[in-house]
Amino acid sequence: MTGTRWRAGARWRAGARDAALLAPSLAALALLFGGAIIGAARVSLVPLGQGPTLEAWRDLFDDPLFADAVLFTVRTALLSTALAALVALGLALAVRRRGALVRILLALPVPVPHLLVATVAVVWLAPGGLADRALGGLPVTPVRDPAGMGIVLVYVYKEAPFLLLLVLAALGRGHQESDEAAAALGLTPFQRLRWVTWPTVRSPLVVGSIVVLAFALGAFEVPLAVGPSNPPTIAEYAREATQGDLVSGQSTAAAALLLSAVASIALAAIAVRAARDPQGG
Amino acid sequence: MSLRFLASVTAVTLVGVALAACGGGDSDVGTGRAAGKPTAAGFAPTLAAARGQTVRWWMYGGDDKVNAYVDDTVAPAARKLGVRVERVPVVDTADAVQRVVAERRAGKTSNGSVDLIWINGENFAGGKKAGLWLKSWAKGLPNSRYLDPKDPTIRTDFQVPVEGQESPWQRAAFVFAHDSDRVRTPPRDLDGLLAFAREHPGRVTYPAPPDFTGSAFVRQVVAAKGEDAAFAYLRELRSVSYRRGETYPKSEAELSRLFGDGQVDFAMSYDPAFVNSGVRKGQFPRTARPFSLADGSLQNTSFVTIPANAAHREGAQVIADLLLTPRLQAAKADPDSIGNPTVLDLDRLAGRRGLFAETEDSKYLLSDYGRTLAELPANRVEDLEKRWTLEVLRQSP
Amino acid sequence: MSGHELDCRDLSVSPGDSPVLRGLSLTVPAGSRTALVGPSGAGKTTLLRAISGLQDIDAGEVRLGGEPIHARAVHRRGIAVVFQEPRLLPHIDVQDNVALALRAAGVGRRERRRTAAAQLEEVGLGGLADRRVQGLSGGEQQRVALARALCANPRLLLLDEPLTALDPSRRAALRRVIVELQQQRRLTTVIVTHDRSEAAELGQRIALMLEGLIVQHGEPRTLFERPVSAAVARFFGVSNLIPSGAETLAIRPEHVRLEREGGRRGIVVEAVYAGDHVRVVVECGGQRLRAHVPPPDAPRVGEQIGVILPSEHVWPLPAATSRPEVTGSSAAPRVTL
Amino acid sequence: MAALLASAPLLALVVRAFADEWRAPALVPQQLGLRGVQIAFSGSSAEAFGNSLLVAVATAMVALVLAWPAARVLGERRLRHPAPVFLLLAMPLLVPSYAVGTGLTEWFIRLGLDGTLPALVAGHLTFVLPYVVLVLLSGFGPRLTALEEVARVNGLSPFRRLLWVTLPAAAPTVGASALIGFLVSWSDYGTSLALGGGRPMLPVVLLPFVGADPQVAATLALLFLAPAVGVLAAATRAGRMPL
Repeated sequence: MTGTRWRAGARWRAGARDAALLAPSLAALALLFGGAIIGAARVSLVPLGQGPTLEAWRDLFDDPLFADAVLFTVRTALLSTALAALVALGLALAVRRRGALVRILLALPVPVPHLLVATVAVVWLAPGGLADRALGGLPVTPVRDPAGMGIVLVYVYKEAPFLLLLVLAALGRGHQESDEAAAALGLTPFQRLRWVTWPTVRSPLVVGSIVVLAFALGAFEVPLAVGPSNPPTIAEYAREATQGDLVSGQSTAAAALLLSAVASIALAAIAVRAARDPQGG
Repeated sequence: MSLRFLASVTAVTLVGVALAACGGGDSDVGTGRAAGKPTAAGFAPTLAAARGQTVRWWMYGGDDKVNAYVDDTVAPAARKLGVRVERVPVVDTADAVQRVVAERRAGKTSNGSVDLIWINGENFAGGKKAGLWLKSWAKGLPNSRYLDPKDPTIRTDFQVPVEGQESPWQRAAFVFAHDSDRVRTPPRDLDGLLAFAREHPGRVTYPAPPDFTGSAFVRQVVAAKGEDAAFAYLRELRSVSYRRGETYPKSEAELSRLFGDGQVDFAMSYDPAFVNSGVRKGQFPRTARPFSLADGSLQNTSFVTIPANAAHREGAQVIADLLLTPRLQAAKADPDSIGNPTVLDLDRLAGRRGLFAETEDSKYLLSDYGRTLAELPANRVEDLEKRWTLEVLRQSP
Repeated sequence: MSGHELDCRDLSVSPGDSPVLRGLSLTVPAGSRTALVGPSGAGKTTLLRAISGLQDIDAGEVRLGGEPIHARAVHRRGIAVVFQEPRLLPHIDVQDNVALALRAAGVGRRERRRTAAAQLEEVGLGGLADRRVQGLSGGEQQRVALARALCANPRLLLLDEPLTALDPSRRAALRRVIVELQQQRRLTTVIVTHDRSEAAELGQRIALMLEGLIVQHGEPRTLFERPVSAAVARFFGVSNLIPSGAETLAIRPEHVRLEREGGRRGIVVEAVYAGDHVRVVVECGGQRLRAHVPPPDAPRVGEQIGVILPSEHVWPLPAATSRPEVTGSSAAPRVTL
Repeated sequence: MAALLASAPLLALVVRAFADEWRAPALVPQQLGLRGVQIAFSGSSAEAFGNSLLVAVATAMVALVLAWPAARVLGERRLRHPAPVFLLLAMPLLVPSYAVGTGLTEWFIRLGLDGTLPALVAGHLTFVLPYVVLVLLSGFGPRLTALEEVARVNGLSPFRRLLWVTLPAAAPTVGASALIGFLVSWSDYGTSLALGGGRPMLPVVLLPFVGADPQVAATLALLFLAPAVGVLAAATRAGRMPL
């Protein structure tokens, strides 16, 4: 009797201790992030010098350009993420037994800010850029391409190495052993890929892809540098709104950004559910 | 606030005009007609209060020559007056205005972090409407006596009365560029430009509004042809323009790069000296030349304004006044510097007119911009941009 | 179901540049069980990996049931391997792990489950089919790994120190399971171990591997009592190597008899109680001889005692062994009998 | 090959930085020169470099301290329902940084914090903290717990345990998470502009030149890459993957 009570007490104490350990970072995040969201919501609902109004939200939903922007943003973001994940997976399988040098070279784009990668993309791929000069003409022009190929290209170049690192990290832990065991049992390379490698990398790949997707949905630097002039991405739309009308523009921008944030979080929740274990196998 | 004011008033009554001589490093400041509206004595308290202040001047930061002018010419002159200038580079003037709006929203009515903004057009008009700017200060600047108060581009900004809420410092005129090696005679007017584009499909484009320059190009067409005719013209231009009008450069800088790399035949800018700086940056070929269209050129002035909550409003006024001194205006007009025409009225300069003598002649600068097209009212700008997006850009094939 | 003969000929393998197998040959008759023993670093695991195809070979050939298989991909060799660590897939449950090979072969789900359940029963894990792998103990996991290997219905079963990570009682139990199942199925099996007595229990035959070569392959008793070299003798615990003229005589310590009277007289210099026997060292004519005697009969240190070497247990090592670098480092006491 | 493909584009930046004139169709610059360097090092760039460095280092350090206990709990999988915690952690990563900057500015102005270094550190923390926690937690787990138990039974005080056992054992992940944190802060434009109140920060100084002046942009970009490349090179020398 006292034993169970003691155990319950111990469990409670351990829980309280864990909560205390989590508290500093979670409190800091809740404060900063929550404050930011509340602040953005306030901006969207209360334009400068006016009372609360839903005008900004109404404007947003009435604007055909915003609908274009949402479609375009979702399409490029999904495509970028899927391609980056595929490239990362392919590279991971190709270099998993290679040395540190190859890995470091492949990881090089990871610490490079997006803006710089976009700048470099312009230097190389724009009409009149280095590739154009070297080849005497490009078969396709990804920079400012109306389909957004330039955006996709930059994101794949930038994010595939990031996902590659996650995948390689997952493959480092006992994967080779499991793979050998499966091979010895008579699994073909393709079966091993499906039943051994894929389950190992699925969680980190999905979690990483969510981060990539969310970033691609919300960033404006890359579309600004290589995206088409129409349609804009959501973040670009927001930025342009703030450059238009001073008072209502900020509210419209905040509303657009909030909507994109909610969409990202919803997508992430769906993806995590699909991947089951967010902590990784 | 009131304390500081009291202190400066006391300083003035004690030392009187002697203080004006303190600013004597630059003899333009504080001298002048005692009888006119802006007087040295009237400005003396401001000068006194400005001493020791650091003015944070938020301005577009992508032009090295403008940056160098502020850092190497304005800042040393200001230092002699006891004022430090700190440039805050922004990508777009709207970023600076947003900052002021955020402070207003947060109820910060004094000690704001923006002291001075390089501004004009919609940004100024929007801020004026929202009451963001310090009122009536520009009229009191001693050097404003060199301005022509009847000049519409000085009196109004995109047809919005300035009312002393901003002070001019740069001239803007819409100018095109061509490579004289490639296109010997540039188009005469807008119709000529369209004809050229038809003859050379894919060689003409302009930045997409709401880029400042692209928006100005659209206004240039609207001012020359009337709104509906202008949009018919732009739709016609679309099908023969660069990449069949599917996409446009996002900024003037991008158009300049395309022009420099020979991808299109014309560049354009609201900065009359842009060919000069393009060649200097190595971005344009040395054979690049400016030209204007016979339909006329949009012209306006760009200003500096002081937010009502600026922490260093006196220092900011001193800088605004400094920018109007003939010496600094002349230095700015030098093609080796910004190469920007002065905002001052040369007829009012008397003896100092000679400062501007040698700046007239450069193959990279136009001496005449043709007929002046007045800027449209600021509140029409956003509507035009929106209409362009919907009718020209979005309807692309 | 019955196994095939494994035949390795002149295998040379150099994983990571330095040679580990140097022309090794080994034949395991169909349906038999060979325990592969040797000290750490001898190349036992490398040999298993070469046979299974996880390690490329530089030269030589591997035949299974007469067919050369060394050029085949790992999964086409019909070999199953149980590793030192269980290597189970963490994301699927126990029965799916067991039935992995069946799934690879395209066997239907129902059939897979049935076979896996039967196989789990055989390794003594009847009720655990639906459990997650992480919850199992080390011994249970290793049994699952064994069941998984058997489920593949291999032509050859390779076990790489499958018992090392287990405690003694689980070890014995799993050992019994392995032997029983092997006998039932007459599966050709190679079991790697570094423990000589475990090898004796597990293997119908033992192959001793030293420095990349099989130095002796035969029935356990032969290796224990009739070693072909001093090195083999030492590995199997023949601690008495007595030079005698041109040859060396070997006798196991448990065959050395100590008598209160008679025999060659010597002084007991060491007597250590080791549970089931007492290890006694007798100094005898300048030689040290080791004997294992039952605890009740153990002499005391300092006691004078007689040593008898029964001639039927004295084994003259063949002269001029093939591995001088092994025999050359002899530290055997010099005895003149 | 793929590795070369990944690194080659960046090398063009070096050439671009030292090309005073490089117009199409020339494959090599028409004229090399130091115009970019001169302009990049004039004005407030040096101050911006210092400010950015200071803020990034401070942010990474604060984030490490805050993240450490949380990463422990999560890394050792002590929670029965970790999903909500992970969701909260991930949220700032899922939201446009531009939105966070916009939303925070007003509060910081109200508190009178805007334009100060602590404000910048706090703003950057919104994005840096989640990254640091998520990277750091991979360093904790049974292996580290086992080592700490060894230290414990050997009578090391908690402080010495941390200093002699935990930190050295977790060093690679601590290093990696600090690096990630540093880089996220180092390259953040949105919050630096929104909360900086005009304080020069490197991304803010750099952005206007991107597009407008490729040479200056490339020069500043190289400056911008310097710490990242430095850390990567040091890690390579130490023979360890930092990421």
